[in-house]
Amino acid sequence: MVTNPLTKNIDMSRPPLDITAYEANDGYQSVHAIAKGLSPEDVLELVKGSGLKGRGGAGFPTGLKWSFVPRGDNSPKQKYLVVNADEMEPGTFKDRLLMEGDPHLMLEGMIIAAYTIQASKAYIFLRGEYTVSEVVLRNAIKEAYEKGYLGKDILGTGFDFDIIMHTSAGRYICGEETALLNALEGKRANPRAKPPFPQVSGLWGKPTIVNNVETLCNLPGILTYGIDWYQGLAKGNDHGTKLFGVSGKVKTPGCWELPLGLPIRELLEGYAGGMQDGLELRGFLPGGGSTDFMLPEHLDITLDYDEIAKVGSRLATGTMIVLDDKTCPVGMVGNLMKFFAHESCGFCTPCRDGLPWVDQIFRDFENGEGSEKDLQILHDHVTYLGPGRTFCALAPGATAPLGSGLKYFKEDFEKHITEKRCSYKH
Amino acid sequence: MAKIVIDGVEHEVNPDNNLLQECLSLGLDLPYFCWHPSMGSVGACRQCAVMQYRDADDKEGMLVMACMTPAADGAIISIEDEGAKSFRSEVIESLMTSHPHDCPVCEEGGECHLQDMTLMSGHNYRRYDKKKRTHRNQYLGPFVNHEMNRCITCYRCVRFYGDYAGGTDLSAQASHHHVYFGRHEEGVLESEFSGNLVEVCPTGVFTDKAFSENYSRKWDLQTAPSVCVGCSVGCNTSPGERYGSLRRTVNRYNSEVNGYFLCDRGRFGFDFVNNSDRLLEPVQRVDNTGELLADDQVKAFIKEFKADGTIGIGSPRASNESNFALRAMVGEENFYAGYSDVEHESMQVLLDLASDTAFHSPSVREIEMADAVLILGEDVTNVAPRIALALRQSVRNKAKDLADESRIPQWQDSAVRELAQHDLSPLSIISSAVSRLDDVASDRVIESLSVVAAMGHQIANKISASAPKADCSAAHDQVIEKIVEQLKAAKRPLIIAGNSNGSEVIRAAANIARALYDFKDNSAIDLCLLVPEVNSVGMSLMTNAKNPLGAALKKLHDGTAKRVIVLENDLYRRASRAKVDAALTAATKVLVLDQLPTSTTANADVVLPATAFSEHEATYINYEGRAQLSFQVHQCKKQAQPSWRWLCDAEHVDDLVERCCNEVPGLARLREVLPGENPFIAGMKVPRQSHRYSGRTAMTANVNVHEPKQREDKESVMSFSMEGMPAQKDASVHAASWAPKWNSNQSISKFQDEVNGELKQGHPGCLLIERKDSSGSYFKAGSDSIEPSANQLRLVFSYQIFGSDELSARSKPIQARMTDAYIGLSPQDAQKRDLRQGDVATISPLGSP
Amino acid sequence: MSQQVIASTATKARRLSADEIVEIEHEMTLYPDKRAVGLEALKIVQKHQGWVSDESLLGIAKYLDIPAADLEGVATFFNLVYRQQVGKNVILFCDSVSCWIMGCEGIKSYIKDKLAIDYGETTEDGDFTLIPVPCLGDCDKAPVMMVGPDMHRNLTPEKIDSIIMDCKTIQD
Amino acid sequence: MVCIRRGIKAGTALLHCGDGNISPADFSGLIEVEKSATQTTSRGIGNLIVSDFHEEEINS
Repeated sequence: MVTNPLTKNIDMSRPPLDITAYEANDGYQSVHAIAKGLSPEDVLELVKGSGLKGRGGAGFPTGLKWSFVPRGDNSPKQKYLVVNADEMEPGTFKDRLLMEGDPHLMLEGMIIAAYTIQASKAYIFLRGEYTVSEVVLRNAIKEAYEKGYLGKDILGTGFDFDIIMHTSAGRYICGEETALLNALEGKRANPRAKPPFPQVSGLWGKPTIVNNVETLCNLPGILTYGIDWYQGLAKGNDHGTKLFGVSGKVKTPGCWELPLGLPIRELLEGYAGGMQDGLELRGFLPGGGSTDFMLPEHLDITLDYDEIAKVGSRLATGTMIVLDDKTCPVGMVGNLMKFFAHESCGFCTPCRDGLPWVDQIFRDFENGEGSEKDLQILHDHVTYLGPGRTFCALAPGATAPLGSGLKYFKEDFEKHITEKRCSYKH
Repeated sequence: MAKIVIDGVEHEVNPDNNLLQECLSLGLDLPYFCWHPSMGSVGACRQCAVMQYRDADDKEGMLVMACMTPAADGAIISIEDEGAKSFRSEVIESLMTSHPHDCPVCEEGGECHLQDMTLMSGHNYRRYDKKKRTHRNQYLGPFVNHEMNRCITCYRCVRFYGDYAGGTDLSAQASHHHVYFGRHEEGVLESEFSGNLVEVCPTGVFTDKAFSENYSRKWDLQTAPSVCVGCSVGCNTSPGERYGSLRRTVNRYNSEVNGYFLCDRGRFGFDFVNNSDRLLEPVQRVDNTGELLADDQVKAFIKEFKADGTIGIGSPRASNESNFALRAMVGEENFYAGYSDVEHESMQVLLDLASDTAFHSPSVREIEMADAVLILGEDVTNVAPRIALALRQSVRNKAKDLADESRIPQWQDSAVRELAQHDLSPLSIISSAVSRLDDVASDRVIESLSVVAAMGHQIANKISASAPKADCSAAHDQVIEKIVEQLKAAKRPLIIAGNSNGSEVIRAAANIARALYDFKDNSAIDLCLLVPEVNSVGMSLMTNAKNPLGAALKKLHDGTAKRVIVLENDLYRRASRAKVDAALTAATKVLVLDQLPTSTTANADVVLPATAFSEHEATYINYEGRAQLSFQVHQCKKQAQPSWRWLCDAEHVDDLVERCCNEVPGLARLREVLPGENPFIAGMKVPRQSHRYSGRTAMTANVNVHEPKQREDKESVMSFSMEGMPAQKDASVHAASWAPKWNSNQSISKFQDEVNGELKQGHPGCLLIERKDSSGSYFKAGSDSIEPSANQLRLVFSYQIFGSDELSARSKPIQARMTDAYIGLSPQDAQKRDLRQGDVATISPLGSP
Repeated sequence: MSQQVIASTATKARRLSADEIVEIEHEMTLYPDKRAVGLEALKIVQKHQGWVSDESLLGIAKYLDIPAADLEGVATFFNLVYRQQVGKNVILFCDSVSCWIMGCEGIKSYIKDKLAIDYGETTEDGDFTLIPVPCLGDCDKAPVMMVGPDMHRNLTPEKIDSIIMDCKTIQD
Repeated sequence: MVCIRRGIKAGTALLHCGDGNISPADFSGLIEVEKSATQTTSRGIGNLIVSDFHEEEINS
């Protein structure tokens, strides 16, 4: 039985499979299954039953998310599916692999999602810099139209479905679901208040579902091989496989499809080959730039949404950034703060005016001008930018590395102040 | 009503509102920036954070933004909670990191909402010692300064200018902490409501440029409740005076009329009072040199006019008191209308319709409730600008219905706009040229005036067969059908017309409203009939229908009348030059009272200086028959007096109002707008100067070092001093909005019974005209007017917001925005006459003028 | 203060080229609202002209009949819309956390010295513009950068030399 | 001063009297318009803000 549904067709040494090769390996079986007689409600039950959680970072159950979309005659006729392919979380490089490696998998997933919520139109919100993904996806879409998987009355199901490619003009905040919708509408990508949720009033005020690339890529497997197969893949209580990545000074950084529930140690020392020679693991961000630091003592925790939450961090995107003992932790957190300050959309006060202050303090620390007063201001900002205080999750995301960095690398910050320099700079 | 607990105290609140609005309505001091009573919530500034508890024993609670949280029944919140207070203080600290702290040189100082909120949040010590971001400013025209460094990025300016007022040339640009608010390139802000940026911006980014040239702090301004004399809407204003010159005008809240906003003509049109040409002494013209007259000479001259053979010409821009004083002096039969004969004829139609039970003349607030609007032949943005701003809110009623269906609270501004997108309530405009409301119009028909009227009659007939038909081409059948359906389906349809181009269109509009009245089983239909000037309605109520201006000029010309008194009126704007010249030269004695020299004062024997709107107490009646009292703000220099004081010996304006109530049937209830029998609190008057007014004793030191005796104001309930019972102690008069901890105009919520509710003191005005005549019937459809031959053109008057109003056209800032007289032509007509854009042309009237 | 009317800086709108219009018209079929087409039009114009000049921006606003101020608000919000002239080859240099750990600071200073430009600047000969960009999503091959549409991975000073050499040869 | 606007119906002329010495009462119903000897005007119509301002295509 298939154990790597997401990457079974992916071999980056060659171009992705064309549609016929894709179909030969169980490709578009789920669409045929739908054509044989799966109603939108059936598919919704299947996805709910599978226990699939969103892979974008929030980890919200996909079936539940879809169920909020108003259905039936009195619901607005036009509904939209939007693919969040704006991968810009620092240290995250999983969606690129899926899109450039096997574009049809995502398209098949999109057809399933759109059919379930009866959305006749979908926009792929692709990162502007992913030029190769754009070419590959446009080609796959053309092939899908030619084979009748897209367009009018797909395989006689009476379901019309068109896909439109939109490349982002570059802004991290577009990864936030509602800011993405504003960007798609050609407006400044400020987030929107929730409620109302996009399922009620999304793209151009119509019911909309925004799903991450990897989430959609899980759907074909669920429909083709069934829930039992899907729930058999994982070891822990989360289901299905997931793309895990490791970047930083490890021997073999990369991205692999592994079952959820795998211990972190196996990912770091097994697949990533452990630390480069002469370097010790100092700490790591398990799920990209918006997650709390974890330490070597946490290596035996399993890669599972709930397990990692227990130690105060988040699995989020599942792409780990490794900090070795020869790299300055203050510099690393400072780099993230510069990123978050620059990528703030400027809508709400704490994030817009708070993060630049934090950023400037880190620059002073790096130039040996750090002070106790500034250190206290950093601590204040960890609570000041916390959840609920800002309009969206960007700044709270920034407080994850900031808060845990201040906690776990307290002595490094003190050394920067006392020695008036960064001791790591060789 | 819902019950919520705030800091342990239970309050009754309206669950349809958010927590911030309810807290303010309860008089609690909760700071905020991006929320605005008229523009709802967006949750950007995070200043109104409060702690919300799940239930009684939830001790920890969670920070929520009061403006984005419904005041749901059973909610438990705390404003004074330490966590909430420290967060609010940190928000201020964040905002101030890029702020220049230039309060001493910033013109917002003393009425700056940021100052107020900073003190209210308790943040006082600056820890920020890094680099501050700076911006370059833009030239934005004569009305508004631009100082972007003071910006706290609360988005209020673009939300007002773009979302609320429909302006298109101001936007938020750039991102993170470099967000910039400006035009895409330097130049004049195009919206007719750009002046409101000065009051909507909570800091000193947008400040009043006209005021900058002659600046004074808010607490040093002497002010009183006043009414704008720019047009017939009657917006309430608070003009500020210092050292004898009017410095600036700000909005004065009136729940029924202007709410929180003014148009730019109202805000900047007062400057004619300071015009150097102001007439300040009585002058006699002896072969075109002017000689000063002593008091006794003036009295003697006026006595001559008391004899028979004297006629008086009133003025639609003068107060009720002055018009009535002239009428009382010359007698009702000798008191003639001050507007053109065309306007006189249309005013008779308006007055009949005003007392007809089939219609209701909607206030500006009621206009905002219309869910289907039809405008016939009137360019509302230029004739009654504030009403155009209201129409931009009425077209959003569809969005509010959609929001209700999706259970999105109406105060959640962005969510409502996002849901509705471009789905607006229907607003149709049938007129002779493109107007400034076209961008929100669902249907737009451009036709000649006679066709506009014919289409109106056609619509009326389609709604109710009893309305007379009109023959008009089938080309418009489709749009007529659509408009008919929209009006029939609407819960509160609104028909708007005006008399800037005669009364044919008004008759058509009335027929449509009457047809709707029949169709909707006799519930009064909103019919808004616009007139151009501040007291057109007031004067028309005093003028005998048989006394148009033309009759007066004829009487002077053929000698049946020897002497004429012209009250604050330039007759050359009212009748043809030939007729006026003939009448004035024929008259043996011409007495003119006015504020500024006009072509009429040039032909007068004696010119008496009349005080301007801010220099006397007066009442005016707006388009809907609402009488409003305007208090005197400051003393006028030299010998200028209110016109009524020259013309009659009434001791006090209130006595004049009494006589007017008794003698003019239409104005019987005018006395209700006066401050009432015992307006004084503990016997004290209401001060025109704030309790921080400075320099009073040294003001005239350049004249005389001794402190002058405080000026007595025997007439009014207000005093020219700081002493007395200020407004916030429930005085009967509310002039400048100030409250402890609330120096900015946001203090208005302390004077309202609830946010957006009625003022606790002060009078929203009193509707004078009783509607008791239910015998009204349909007008006959007018015959098709004369067809122009080949090179003739049908004339339509285009009224401009900057320049068409006589007095505001003499105000410096307005003059910077005025255009020259122009003749608008279609490309084909221009080509036929080989005329290019900007050429100079001569226009000649056809037929007898 | 005298009536200070700054010589009208109203720049003239540029008439869009035929093929720009063809592409914009195509975008109109994909979006129900012309505001969304405005953002697409900015990217189309940049593809043809290399950047979005004031004249181009006004040209788009006029063609699509959307307020120029709003279009400016959108154009200046995003990283990849260039409102100032850029070189023939735009270097998008990733300086996010994974690349930082793998030593992108060194590569950046190498490029700075070699091309004598810093972030946001264009070389004298107009060939290269260096712009920082957030994480380019290729972190297992850090440090990375893009030159125009092409991605360059596992950067070393030597690789920088060859990349710059290749760009120069393509041009001459 | 002539202002050509696409949004005006052919056969109709729109008169704005401004603060010059043109009195609205001097005209009614029908008028004739001819090119006149060039007198200069002070402000011109630069301040006029209308959406249908007819920009002439300066052909030659």
